[in-house]
Order: sequence, then C-alpha cells, then structure tokens
Amino acid sequence: MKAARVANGARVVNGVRALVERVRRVARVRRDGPVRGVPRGSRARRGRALGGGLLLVPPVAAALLGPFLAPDPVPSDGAPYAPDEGPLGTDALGRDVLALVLRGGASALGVACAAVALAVVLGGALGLAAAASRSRRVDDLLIRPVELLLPLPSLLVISLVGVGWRGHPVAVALAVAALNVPAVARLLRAAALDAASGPVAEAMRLQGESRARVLFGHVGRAVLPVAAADAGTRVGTAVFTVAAANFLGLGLDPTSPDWGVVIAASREALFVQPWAVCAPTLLLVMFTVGANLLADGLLGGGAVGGARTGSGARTGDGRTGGGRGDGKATA
Amino acid sequence: MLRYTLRRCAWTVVQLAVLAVVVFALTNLLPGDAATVDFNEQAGLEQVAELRAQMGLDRPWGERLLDWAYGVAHGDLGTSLVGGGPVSGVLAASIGVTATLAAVTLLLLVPLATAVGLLTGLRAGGRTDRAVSAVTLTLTSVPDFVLALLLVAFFSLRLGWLPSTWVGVDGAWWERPELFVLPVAVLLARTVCTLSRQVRAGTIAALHSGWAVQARRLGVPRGRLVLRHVLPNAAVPGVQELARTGDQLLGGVLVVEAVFAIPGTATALVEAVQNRDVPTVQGLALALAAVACLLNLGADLVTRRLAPRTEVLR
Amino acid sequence: ESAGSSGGTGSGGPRRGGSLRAAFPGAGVKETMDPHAQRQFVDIARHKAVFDKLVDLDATLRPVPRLARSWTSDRTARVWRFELREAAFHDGHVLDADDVLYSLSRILSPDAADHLAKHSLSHIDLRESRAVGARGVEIALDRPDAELPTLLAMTGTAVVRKGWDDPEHPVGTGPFRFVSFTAGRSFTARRFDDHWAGAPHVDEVRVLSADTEARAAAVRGGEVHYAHELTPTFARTVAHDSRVRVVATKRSGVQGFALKTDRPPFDDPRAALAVKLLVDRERLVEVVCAGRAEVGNDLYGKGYAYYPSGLEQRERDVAEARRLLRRTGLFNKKVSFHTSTAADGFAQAAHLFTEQAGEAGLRVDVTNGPPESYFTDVLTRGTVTNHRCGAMPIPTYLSERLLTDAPQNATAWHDRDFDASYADARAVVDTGDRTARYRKVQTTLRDRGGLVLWAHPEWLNAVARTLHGVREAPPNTVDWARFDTVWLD
Amino acid sequence: MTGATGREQPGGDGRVGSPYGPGPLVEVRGLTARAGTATLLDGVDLTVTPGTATALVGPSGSGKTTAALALLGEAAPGVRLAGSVRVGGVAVVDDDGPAAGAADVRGRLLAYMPQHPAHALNPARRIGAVLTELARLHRPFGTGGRSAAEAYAAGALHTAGLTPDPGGKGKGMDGGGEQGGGVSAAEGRALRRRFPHQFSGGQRQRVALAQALACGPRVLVLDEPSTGLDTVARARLAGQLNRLVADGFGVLLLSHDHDLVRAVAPRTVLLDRGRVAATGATADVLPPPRPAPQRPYADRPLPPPAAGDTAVPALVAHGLTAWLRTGRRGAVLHDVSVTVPEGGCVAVVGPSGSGKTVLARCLAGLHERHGGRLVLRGEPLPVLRRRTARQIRGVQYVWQEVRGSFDERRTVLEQVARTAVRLRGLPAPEAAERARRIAERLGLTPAQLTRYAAELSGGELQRAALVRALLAEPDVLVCDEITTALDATATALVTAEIARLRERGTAVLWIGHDLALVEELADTVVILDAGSVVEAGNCRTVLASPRSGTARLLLRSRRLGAEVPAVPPEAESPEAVPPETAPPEVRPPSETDSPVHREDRPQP
Ligand SMILES: Nc1ncnc2c1ncn2[C@@H]1O[C@H](COP(=O)(O)OP(=O)(O)OP(=O)(O)O)[C@@H](O)[C@H]1O
Ligand SMILES: Nc1ncnc2c1ncn2[C@@H]1O[C@H](COP(=O)(O)OP(=O)(O)OP(=O)(O)O)[C@@H](O)[C@H]1O
Ligand SMILES: [Mg+2]
Ligand SMILES: [Mg+2]
Repeated sequence: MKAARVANGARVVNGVRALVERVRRVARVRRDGPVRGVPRGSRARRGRALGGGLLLVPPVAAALLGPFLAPDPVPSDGAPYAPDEGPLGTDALGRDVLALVLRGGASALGVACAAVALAVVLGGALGLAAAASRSRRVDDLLIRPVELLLPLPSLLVISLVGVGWRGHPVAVALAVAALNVPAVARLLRAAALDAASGPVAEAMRLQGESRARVLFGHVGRAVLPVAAADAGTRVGTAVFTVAAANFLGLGLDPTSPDWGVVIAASREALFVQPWAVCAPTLLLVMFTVGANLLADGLLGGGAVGGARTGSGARTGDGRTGGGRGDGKATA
Repeated sequence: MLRYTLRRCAWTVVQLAVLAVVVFALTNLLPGDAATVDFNEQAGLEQVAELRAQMGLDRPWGERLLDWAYGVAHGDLGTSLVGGGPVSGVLAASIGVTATLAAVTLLLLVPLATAVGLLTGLRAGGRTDRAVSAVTLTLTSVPDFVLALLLVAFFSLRLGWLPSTWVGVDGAWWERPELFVLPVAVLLARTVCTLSRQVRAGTIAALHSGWAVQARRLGVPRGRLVLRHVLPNAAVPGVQELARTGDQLLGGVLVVEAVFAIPGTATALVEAVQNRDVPTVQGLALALAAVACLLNLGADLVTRRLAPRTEVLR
Repeated sequence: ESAGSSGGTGSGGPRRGGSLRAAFPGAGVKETMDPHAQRQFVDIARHKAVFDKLVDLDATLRPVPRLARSWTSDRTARVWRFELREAAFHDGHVLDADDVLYSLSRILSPDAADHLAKHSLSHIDLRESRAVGARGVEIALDRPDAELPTLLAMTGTAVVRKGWDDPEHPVGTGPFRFVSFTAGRSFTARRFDDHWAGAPHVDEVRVLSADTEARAAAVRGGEVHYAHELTPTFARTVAHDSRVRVVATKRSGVQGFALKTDRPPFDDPRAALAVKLLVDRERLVEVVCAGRAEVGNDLYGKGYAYYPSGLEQRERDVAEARRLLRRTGLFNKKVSFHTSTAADGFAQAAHLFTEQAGEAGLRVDVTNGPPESYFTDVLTRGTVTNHRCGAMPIPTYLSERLLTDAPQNATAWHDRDFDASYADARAVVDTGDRTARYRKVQTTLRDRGGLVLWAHPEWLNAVARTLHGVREAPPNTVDWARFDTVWLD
Repeated sequence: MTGATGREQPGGDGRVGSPYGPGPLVEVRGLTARAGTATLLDGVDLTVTPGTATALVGPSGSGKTTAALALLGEAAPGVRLAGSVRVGGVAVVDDDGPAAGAADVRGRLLAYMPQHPAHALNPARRIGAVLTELARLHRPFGTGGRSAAEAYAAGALHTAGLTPDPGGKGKGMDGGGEQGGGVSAAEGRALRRRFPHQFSGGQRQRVALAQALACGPRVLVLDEPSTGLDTVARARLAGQLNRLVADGFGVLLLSHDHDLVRAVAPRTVLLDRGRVAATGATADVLPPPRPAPQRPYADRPLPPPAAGDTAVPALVAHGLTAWLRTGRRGAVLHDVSVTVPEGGCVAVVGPSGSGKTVLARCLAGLHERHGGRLVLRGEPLPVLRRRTARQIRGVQYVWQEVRGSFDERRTVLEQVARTAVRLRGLPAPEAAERARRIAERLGLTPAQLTRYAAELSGGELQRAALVRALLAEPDVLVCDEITTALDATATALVTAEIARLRERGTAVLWIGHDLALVEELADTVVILDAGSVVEAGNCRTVLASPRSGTARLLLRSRRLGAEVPAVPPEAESPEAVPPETAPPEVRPPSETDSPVHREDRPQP
C-alpha cells in the first residue's frame, strides 16, 4: 500500500500529493484503532471543516448564483422599508432585500476576498522571502519599503479612497490590500523566521531545491495555520471596511447592492425593517465564520506526523494530549 | 539589542518623514480644497477663490510642504485651515479620550485575547474551541456599527443601564467610567478575535513542539506549561498582531466615536480629511503614525526576545 | 415641586428652571461663535441664543420685528429707517444705532471672506447710512430694494455690540448669556434675565454637536431634550416611543433636480420640460422623503409669501415626455447626473430618477461626487444635479440661485430678461404689484427654467416628552431653534 | 557557588530510605507496543531499582526509545501500548494503554532525557530559568525559595558537566587565567542566561541532562546521553552517573556505547527486535570489550589517491574564521585551515563546543559569517546561496542533530529522494529507487523509508540523512557525528559505505568523538579547540603520540569501561598537563573546574 502510495504520489504536484497523503494518513490512523484521542481529534477536525463548509454554502451560493437569479438593477418598486413586502421586505428605496442580497454578494465577497488574497499573496511572498533571505540587506530591502506603509493610519487611507475615488470597488480592493500587505508581510515574516532558518530549510537548500520551493513548500506550509487564521479574520474586516466607509459618510454610492453598503445604508431601519440589515449581515457572518472554520479544519493544528520528540503527544488534529495520559488523569 | 534598538529608532524617523510626504500628496490628490469645502452650499465661486487666496492655498504645493516641514522640525504642527487654531490644539483636545479608550481596550484585550487564544488552542478541535471560536468570529463578523446600535438599543434604551452616547459630556469624562463600557465592548468585540486566533494558532504549533512535550515529561503541570513555556512562543504572531491592532483599534475607534459621539482623534482626522484641512490631516496622521511606529518597535523588540534564535540570522 | 403631568404639551403652563440640552448636526472645528461667519444650523442655533437680529422671519417667511420695532422706506425703497427697541446687551450696554451700523460694517468688511450676508447686503451704502436720534437707524442703498427687511433677517446678520470683534467672548442682546463653547462639541449659555422679550424659562441651554446616529440615540436615551434634523426612518422608529415625539414642520424647503440650462441638451426648454414631465413626483416623495413631504410643482416656497397660487400641479406624462425627447433628439441619449451623499436622499433620488428617465427613454449616467464640496462642484459640473434648499423668502431664493450673477446658480440660468424683470419687481414698493411681478418671474421659470422641484419635505425634529413649547417652524425662521420660549417639566 | 549547592546537589538529599522501600521503583511486565501490524515491543520485562544503574541496549531500531517512553506512559503517534508498567507503585501503563497515574509520576519519580535534545529545549527561554523552574516544581525549597532553587539549578548544570565556554563570547580558552580557580559566579550566571541556540550540540545534550537532574527524580531515564560528548566529557559523565547511583538514584541507561554501559551499569537488558534477548550482569550480556577496534576498512589497502599529502585536494579551507554575529563579532573559529584530498578522509576532533559543527557548516556554505577562502577542486567556493547546482552537489553535509533536519510533513523517502532529482536530474521514480538501494545497504528497509521522520528511531533517521547526502554523489561529504545513535553493526555498515565512497574518489570530512572509529577511517586528523586548530597531521601519528594538550586529554579518556571506572581527578586537572608539552595551552572546557570531585559531593 505504501509503495503504491509513493509511486502514485511522485506523479502529482507536491502540494496535492501532500494533501492526499494527509487525508490518507488520517484515515489510516483512524483505521488503526482504538487509541484514545486520535479518532476523536480527526473527527472533531472533520466536523469543523464540515460545519465550516455548510456555513459557507448560503453566502457563496448567493454570491455566485445570485446575479443570475436577481434582476440588475434591482427595481425600486415597493414602499421603503416595508417589512412585509417580499420575503425579506424592502430597503430604503423600496427594493426587494432578497434581490439585493442576491445581487450584492459578488461585489462584497469579491472585493474582500480579492483584497485579502492580494494582500496575503503579496505580503506572504514578501514576508516569506524576507524571512528566508540569509542576508540582512535583502531582508531590509524587501521589508523596509513595505514597513513604510505600516504606520499609515488605515482609516486615513480608507477615507482618502472613499473621498477621492468614490469607493470604486477596484480602488477599495487595492486600498484594503495595500493596507494589509505590510501587516501580513510582517506577521508571516515573524512566523516564518524560525522555519526559514531551521535545519529543514537548510537541508532543502543543500539538496538544490529552488528558493521558491523552500519558501512555499516548506516555510509556507509551516506558517500556513498562522496565515490562515490571519486571513480569515481579515476577510471579515475587509468586507466591513467598505461598510464602515459608508457608515462614516465617506461617499460611497449608497444605492449599490453591495452587502456592506446595504448594511450601512439600512442601519437606521434596524428596528423598523430588521431584515434589510440582518440578512446581509447574517450572510457575511456565515461567510467569515464558515471560511475560518473550514480553514481550521483543513489545516488543523499542524502536521499529522509529529516530531518524534513529541511522541505520544500528537494526535490527528494535533492535540497534545501528553495527552492521553493527562487526558485520563483529568477526565 | 541596543544596536538593534537604535537602528530601529532611526528607521522609524525615516518612516515618519516619508509618511508625511505621502500623506501630504494623498491629501492634495483629493478633489476639492479647504476653500471649496468651507463654502459648500453657501457661496459662489468668487467667494471661494477669495477664501482660497486667504488660506494661502494658491501657493505651489512644494512651498507649502516645505513650510510645514520647517514648522514640524521646530515643533510646530501648523495651523488648521478651517478652525484657524493650532493643529497641536486639535490634537491635544482630542487625543486624551482616544488614548484612554484605546488604552482601556488594550488593557482588557491582551489578557482576554490571550486567555481565549490559549483556551481554544489547548482544546483545538474540541467543543469549547468550536463554541468559543464561533462566538468570537461572529463578533468580528458583525459590523461594529450594527453591534454598537444593538448594544445601545438593549443596554441604554431598553434597560437604561448605560448612557447611549457621549453627547453633552464635557470634560470630566474620566470621572464617568460608565461612559466607556459600551464603546470598549464594541472595540473588544472587533479585536479579540483577530488576536486570540493568532494566539490560538501559535499555541497549537507550540504545543506540538518537542520542548513542550519534554516539559510535560518533566512533570511541568499543564497550567504552568501553558503560561511559562507555550505562551512565550505562541505569542510571537500575537505580538505582531497586537502592534497592528493598535491601528485596527483606531479604525474601530472611529466608528465607535461616530456612534457614541465621542470627541476623539479619529473623528478629528476624518473631519479634517473631509474639510481638506491639510495641516490638520498631516499633524494628526503624523501623531498617529508615530504611535503606530512605536507599537511596531515594541513588537519587534518583544519578538526578538521571544524568538532569540533570529538574532543569529539577522 | 408639583407633579407635572407629562401628558400634553400645554400641561400646566410654562415652568421655570432646568437645563435644556439640544443636539444639532455638528461641523467640528468649522463651528464658530462669530455670528457673521455662521455656516451651519448648529451655529445659527447658538447665535440665536446669544444674539438677536433686527428682523426675523415668520413661518411664511415674512419679516417680523425683533430688535427693530418697525421699519419704513422712502418711496423708491432706497432709504430705509428702522426704529430700535430698548434692548440691553449682556454687558449692560443698551442697544443703539451705532451698534447696528457697526454690525453692518463688520458684515460688509472687505477682508472677511467668510461673512455670508456680505453678498446679499452688498448694496448697502454705509457712508450714507446714519443714526437718527437714539433709537433710529437710517440705511441707505445703492439701488432700490423693497426686500431689505427680509435680507436683514437672513443668516449672518446678527447685531453685535459696537467695537466687538472677539468670537471667543460673544456679547449680544439674546435671551441667553454666553458661558462656554468648544467647537464641534458643546456650547453652554445661561438665562439672561433682562432680555427685551422677557426672560427665558429654562435656566441654561446647551447646544451640542452630534452626528445623526448619536442624535437619534441621545434623544431616545434621554441625554438630550431636543434633536435637530432627523430622518423619516427615525420618525417611524419612535412612532410608539413614550419618551420622544417628533415635531414635523411642513414645507420647510425644497428637494429637486437642477438641469444645466446653459449647455445642451437643456438649453432647449423643451428638453427641460420633458424631464419635468417624466419624473414621478409621488414616487420620489414616497421613497426619498418616506412620504413626509408635499409634492412639488417646480416652484420654490410652497406656502411662503409670494408663492404663485392657483397654478395647476404638474403631473407625470411619460408619453408627452417621450414625444418631447424625440423632438429634441434626446431620446435614448445619455445625460450625466452628478450626485453625491451630501444630503440625505440625494443618491436615492438620483437612483429613482435613472429608473424613471429610463421609462421615458432617457438614459442617465450617474456619477457620485465628493459630498464635502458638492454644492460648489455642481456650479460647474454635471448636466443634471441634485438640488435642495432650506427655507428662505422666495425673492431671496430667486436672487441667490437664479440671477445670472447669483452665487449658487446651480441651473446656470442666464437670462437677461429674467434678471431685469426680477430686479424691477424687487424695486417695487407696493406689495400687490410686487407680488404680481414675482408671480410672472416664477411662472417663466417654471415653464422654461432648469429646476425640477418635486417635493417640499417636512423638517423633522425630535423632542423629549418633558420638553414643551416647541413650535413647528421652518429652519431659519424666528420660532425655529428657539429656546427662550420652551420649558421643561 | 559550588559551596552553596552542596546540600542541594541533585540526589544529595539522601532519599534512599523513602517510602518506596528498597524494592524496584520501576517494574515493567509484559510490555508490548504495536503500530499497525508491526510489533515494536513484545513482552518486555524490566525493573529499575534505586541505587543501581540498569542498561537497555540493543541494535538501532530495537525498541529502546519506545520502551523508555512507555515508562512515562507515552507512545509515538499510532503506537499502542499494553502490558503493565508500574512506577513507585503507580500504574503508568495497563492493558488499555497509558493509565491515569502517568502524569503524577513524570518528573517527580522519573525524569527522561530524550535522544535528540535539540528539539527538547524551549527556544524562547533561558536555560537557567527553566532549570530553576523545574527545581522549584518538584522540590519544596522552603524559605530559601528562589535563590536556593537557582543554586540547585546551577548544581544540576555542573553535574551534567556544562561549564561556561568561550564560544559565544569570542575569547579563547588559551589564556586560562580566569579558569584556574573554577568558574566565577558571574560566568555561571551568564551561562544560565543563554538561550538553547547558543550552545553546541554536545552542550545542548548536557542542558537536557541538567533539566532531568534538576527535577530531582528517583529514577533517571537517559536516552543516549553520551552522543555528542567528547571523550573527556564522556568520562566525566560516567563518573557522574556512578556518583548519582551511589547517591541513591536509579538510572536506566539507553545506549549504544558499550564502554559507557560497562562503566556505569552492572545490569543490562538486551533488546532485539522488541524482545528481551537477554537480561543479566553486564559482562554476561554484552560481548567482551574489543581489545582493539575492528578495522573493516583499515585492513584493506588504501586506495592510491588517499595517500596523504600527494593527493589532489578536493576541498581546501584556507584561514577560515567564523563569527556568530554581524559585524564580525563573536568569533567561534580562528584561522582554521583544512585540506581534504580526493578520496581521502580527514577527521575533525575536538572537545564539545570547540567549533566542529561551525566548521562543517562553513564548508557546506550554511554558515555565511565567515572569512577565509574555500576552494573546491581548484575553484573558489562561495556560500551556499551563491553555489551552482554542481557546487552544491560537490559538498554535502550530514547534520549532527538529524531529527530537526527532516520535514514533519513529508515522508522520509520523499525528502531524501529529492537530492537525486534536483542535483542529478533523475526522474522521481528512479531517484526513489536509488534511495531505496542505498538505504538498504545501510540497513534500512524500504518500508521504514516511507514513514514520517517521527516514526523512525534515532539511528534509522541518522542513516536516512546519510542517504540524503549520498544521493548527490558528492565530491566531498561532511559527516557531523553521524554514528552517535548507531550500534556496532549499523556503524560497520556506515563505515563500509564511506569506504566505498572513497574508492570512488569522494573525499570525506569526518567529525566524531569516537577516536577508535576516527583512527579506523581517517588518514589525517585535525584537532580543534576553542575554534583553533591545535594539532593536525597523520591520523595514526597524532593518535599514537599526541603533541597538544587537547589531544592528549582526549586520548587519555578514550578507554572507558569496567577496567577504567572513572577518570581520576588528578589526571584531569590542569596542573597535570606538563606546560611544555601543551603548546597552544588548550584544555578541554570540562577541565576548567571539577565540581564533581569537590564540594559537590553530598556530605552525609
Ligand atoms: N508509528 C510507528 N509506526 C511504525 N513503526 C514505528 C513507529 N514508531 C516507531 N517505529 C519503529 O519502531 C522501532 C523501534 O523504535 P525505537 O525508537 O524504540 O528504537 P531504538 O531502539 O530507540 O533505536 P535507536 O537506537 O536507533 O534510537 C523502529 O524500527 C521504528 O522504525
Ligand atoms: N548563537 C550562539 N551564541 C553563542 N554561542 C554560540 C552560538 N552558537 C554556537 N555557539 C558556541 O559556539 C561554539 C562552537 O559550537 P559548535 O556547534 O561548532 O561546537 P561543536 O564542536 O560542534 O560541539 P559538539 O561536539 O558539542 O557538537 C560552542 O561553544 C557554542 O556554545
Ligand atoms: Mg532511540
Ligand atoms: Mg557539533
């Protein structure tokens, strides 16, 4: 079985291979039996991933399929803030909230995800590269210019973008990304320094592995949990950057169906027509919580095959249960 | 360590200088200027032009920037275009509340986020973890102004326990701690999650390491293991995040200041942007950036202590 | 300490005492205590507590006496004479003609770019103006103007003490004595017992600055007694609130669209007429004003003096609009709409306009501009823009917004004949004749001009149940933001 | 300082007459461990009694570490325990696996020193703080509180044989002035304020030992405590262990080092493939000590190019100076020159912390803060990140602390085979095939290779690391203590592989403390001390008649066994080295004080 696994694995891209490997290992550990903690851990992790996945379905479906289901622009044909017109009532312009929600997901999630993705890719690459560079000069060269942006109050930038570019989605996405890049870069650099300077990275370099592979194959994977935990919360923040800009009257178009905009624009009707605020908020909450849980579930706490020094301490989900002894003692 | 600190401090000064120029450029890129904004809806173009000349906005921008820089170098942050008062006055009048708000939040945030992060990290995958993570995540995912409105609706309007806004609070706010409850709660809800998740991730990673296991083998009890062994390592990403939280807090503070009508720096900054009051924007941005730089410096120093191995590399 | 019933407004008559807190939209450091440089409602409200004007406006925007007990003009309306009341300043000095003349000269001071009334009062000839006896002032004008009293009731015309030039320490004749002021935050004033109209009921008044959200929460939470300018949605929210009631003032301004008449396509009055016909006024009122407005008839100042009565209401006629669009070659063409979030409902109105224009075959390209400079921007930008105006006398509206050299000519209405007939009308001393001439001017504008005025919205203020005596009054009129006649339980 | 530690020396509080009585403290009955279908331990019986030392020996992969961990109620991932382990009367493992009592036993009764200590030290904490913490945890210090615990921690470090060295400070040991009267309190404190990464491999080993000692347990379980120790330190360790046993400690010694076992443990349990093959007196269980080392290679004729000075140099290091910090601060190597001829083998020997690893890392291009010249086959050799694929392939390095150099997320084979893919351009399946072939020659089964690093024993992993380097077919192979976790058989396989390499012309730089092995393998030997070369020359000549003090000291402590119980203190003391025969005036660091023989002895 193992031989087949290896032969199999050699053909696939390394990342995919590792993932498959992981899944199999979890499965194997499960099959192997009644060691307390192990199956429970992996089941919990799977539950987490599953729960996260389920939570993601409504918002993602709304964002992806919504544009095909709802008219564009959403006609303004009802009474303003009428709670009983249509399933979710209407908004300030008398538009059907359900239709708005279906229309506005793409831009809300799109801008936020694009911004965060951009920030994570750029910031991550910079941070990892800086962490992996052996010379301080390269490190400085990479990280210092980015750090210049760091003290720039994000609030100022958002207000500038709001005021200057009227909250154009691309401008907002770029601004949010630009604001996040330094933070991500620094965070990942700090988190990666250890992995990047450790003997594993050295061994890989001594095997002639390309810089990129050391960076993304090893260092990147080592900081993945940190990056994922970070990115997950950033998505939520990014979505609401738009909403907050609107809330502060920084001049975004308040008639856009973007979830964040709808929330901000309808907030005064929170007690008159709660759905106008709650429906998009709920979807956003589902999205952020779901994405984070899914990431947690997929990434777990770390690798399955733990350090030998940690023998006995590792279980499938990376719970330490020096675990098993302790667990019993405390149980 | 000293060399490192000095180097970082010098760098901070460079950062601030570049930032001043960036902020100046950005503010000047904004459509409209202080004169147009000031006479919005009230006067015609001639009057606007007259005012513009009076404000000195018809001078070339390089000259204005140099003037300003000269002033800053001599400890003068400039004069507000709109109110006519010194920018330092605007800063002084607003910084107290904001700083207090941020400080109170940080004071509560750090232990809270650490505790939550450790708790969830230690029980990663367990029921507690899922429940607590879901709650904190939900709190971050609810826009802060919605949260603020809900809190106000419940605690102020329904129950009448807490004041709903700071409207009419003049001075002596420090004698009324109840004013801080709701704003701080909103700020915490926004930041606890971000920070605690970093601590959680760090904790999980640290718990797996050989030394954590070895410490356990040597009989270090769980509580002590977590606090003395795991936490210093788990805190590295958290500390970096915390430095950034300073800024995030500010963003949150702005919304909170708007909702609760708190006369703070964030409000002053946005207002200055809206007024195109370049000297005020620059003064405030510089002050806030200086704080952010200090936080980052602190974070770097702490990180260096917590991950001493990096010293060998850099 | 009688148990005052909080049921009705007039229960038990005025009570003395208490500290009144009123919240207004703030303007940060822009706020000023210089009554001649006032910009915002919050400024006006504060200045109103400390200062008085010679003349103020009643609910139909007609001048009513304040510090001036009465006034007369010569037959050409070039020289005006105002009789002053015996009113004391807070420092004990009694108002005299010199104070009035000083105030006028201060308003007209050439270096003060920010004195608002400077433009509208620019025809005052100070050299020819003089004191007449102890209580009389004679004001001479460059040209005839029958509307001078109205102009003296406008914003930025308060009477200050002779020689006064220190906004930090305002001294006026108003019902409250200045105590403290922090720009963007708060203002406190104490009752002035020697006020010429009688002492106010409340001991103290505090005017506070706060954003919409905060005002709404504060008045609901009982932190303020009076919250100025709230939204229809707020009114719905507190409809059943036992602690707050909404004081709605009908016809307190206008909402509309402004079409630029100096450039294609709206230099052709038929194109403008097409737009006037295609807008669905009822729908706009229902959505943008949440029904809290009267439908507009492309005329400013419904219910105000000089409003031309009896004109038939303009109704939506999509077919006719389409026909006109075709005729002017505008059908299926694009016009640009420059909107912004400068005021509540602007962007929403633009959105609805786009929909409605689409139904008639006019395509609209909406751009969203910066709110802070919107009203200055629209003087030059956009083919269609949002338009709103608070309460002011109709002649003032015409002169400030529609004359060729008017500072706020948002429709770019340049019509020499119009200017001339307006100037003629304004010089007429006889009220009846003047009214007739104004009517003609206004109907011309309605038929050919670029203003599409579709609503006269209500002005919504929220008042705590404990506050009594608050009257419905359009902003800028004498009873608006008036705290000397109100009392607290 | 030493005086203060007198009463609180680990094990010095005379707990022999404890409530546990004289019977065995640790009792293992029928312990089995299974992973999947494989049986790692099969019915192991074992007892450890206070006041005696028991050895657990066996070939690499025979289950020693697994058994030792089971004493703590622990098992590697996927490993299931059954049987009975009782420690101090508390059940630690029962038939359902680890039992609830395990947590109570750890540290207090039983302290474990892991095989790979590098992993086991918290990188963010100063070693002293952790030691003090451990000491306070398990021992009530009453009023003296903190300072007493600190003194106790210092004592533990002494006992473990760790004394301040100049490595991190950039001053040589040569002056020797300040060491004459022992270590100053300030230096001791500075030592305890160091972070784990500021130590060499052998020093870290001792820090880990000190941690186990600081707990003040009843039984010490030591997994390969002599790896990374030079002969002098090893001798001291043996002496120290004997003393601990005399003080009433129970010791379970897991080791491949038969000499150490003979010197310390009277009783031995021999494991073979998870079964107890023999139990009894050490002399009966272990094969008799080799009178002279077997020389599988030396007996064969040397290949011609290896004939010393005439050979073509494969790698030359010229005037190598290495620093730890930027700005050329913290020098650890001073002007070291080494020449490795094609097909030749140069051994680098020296006390622990003398800079061997740093030298090796300089050659591999991993340590960038160095000066001097490196020349590979006549071409200058830059640091690793500027090397071409050919140059990377040219010099390969096998890590000392091998566990850390493997990625936990990929199987060992996956990682190992990459060398051939990247450096020799082989397709992946073929690379894997070659890796399997070489591994097989080193005694590793293909099944073992497809596991994760965490699932291999120390010795297995060490050989896997060697495979990783060998796949490059390097010109120069740098081996940093690569047989420390290997039994004699496995060592023989490795040396045979080295010999095969040399026949093909590969040059080898061998770092090791096992002088017998060095003598067997190397043509030339370089002796390092405090970062400087103190002696270099033909291997046999140097080992037969050492000129430097360092070499002499190392050689003197070379033999360790029943017949040489411990190094007599006098022989170690600095005065014993005739000044004129110790040219660079170097003493091993362990020399600088002798806490063991002085006040440290508990006064009854
Ligand atoms: N999870 C696992 N699955 C399968 N085999 C395992 C697992 N963990 C360990 N092993 C095997 O168990 C055997 C015993 O390992 P152990 O570490 O106890 O050996 P050891 O005697 O300590 O060897 P060394 O002297 O090399 O350290 C090894 O062959 C190892 O490969
Ligand atoms: N980051 C550091 N800070 C301070 N000292 C350090 C640091 N890294 C290494 N050292 C010191 O450098 C010296 C040389 O270390 P090196 O690892 O080369 O020794 P070694 O000869 O390989 O020893 P061993 O046989 O124990 O492996 C040691 O004294 C060590 O304490
Ligand atoms: Mg082992
Ligand atoms: Mg070494």
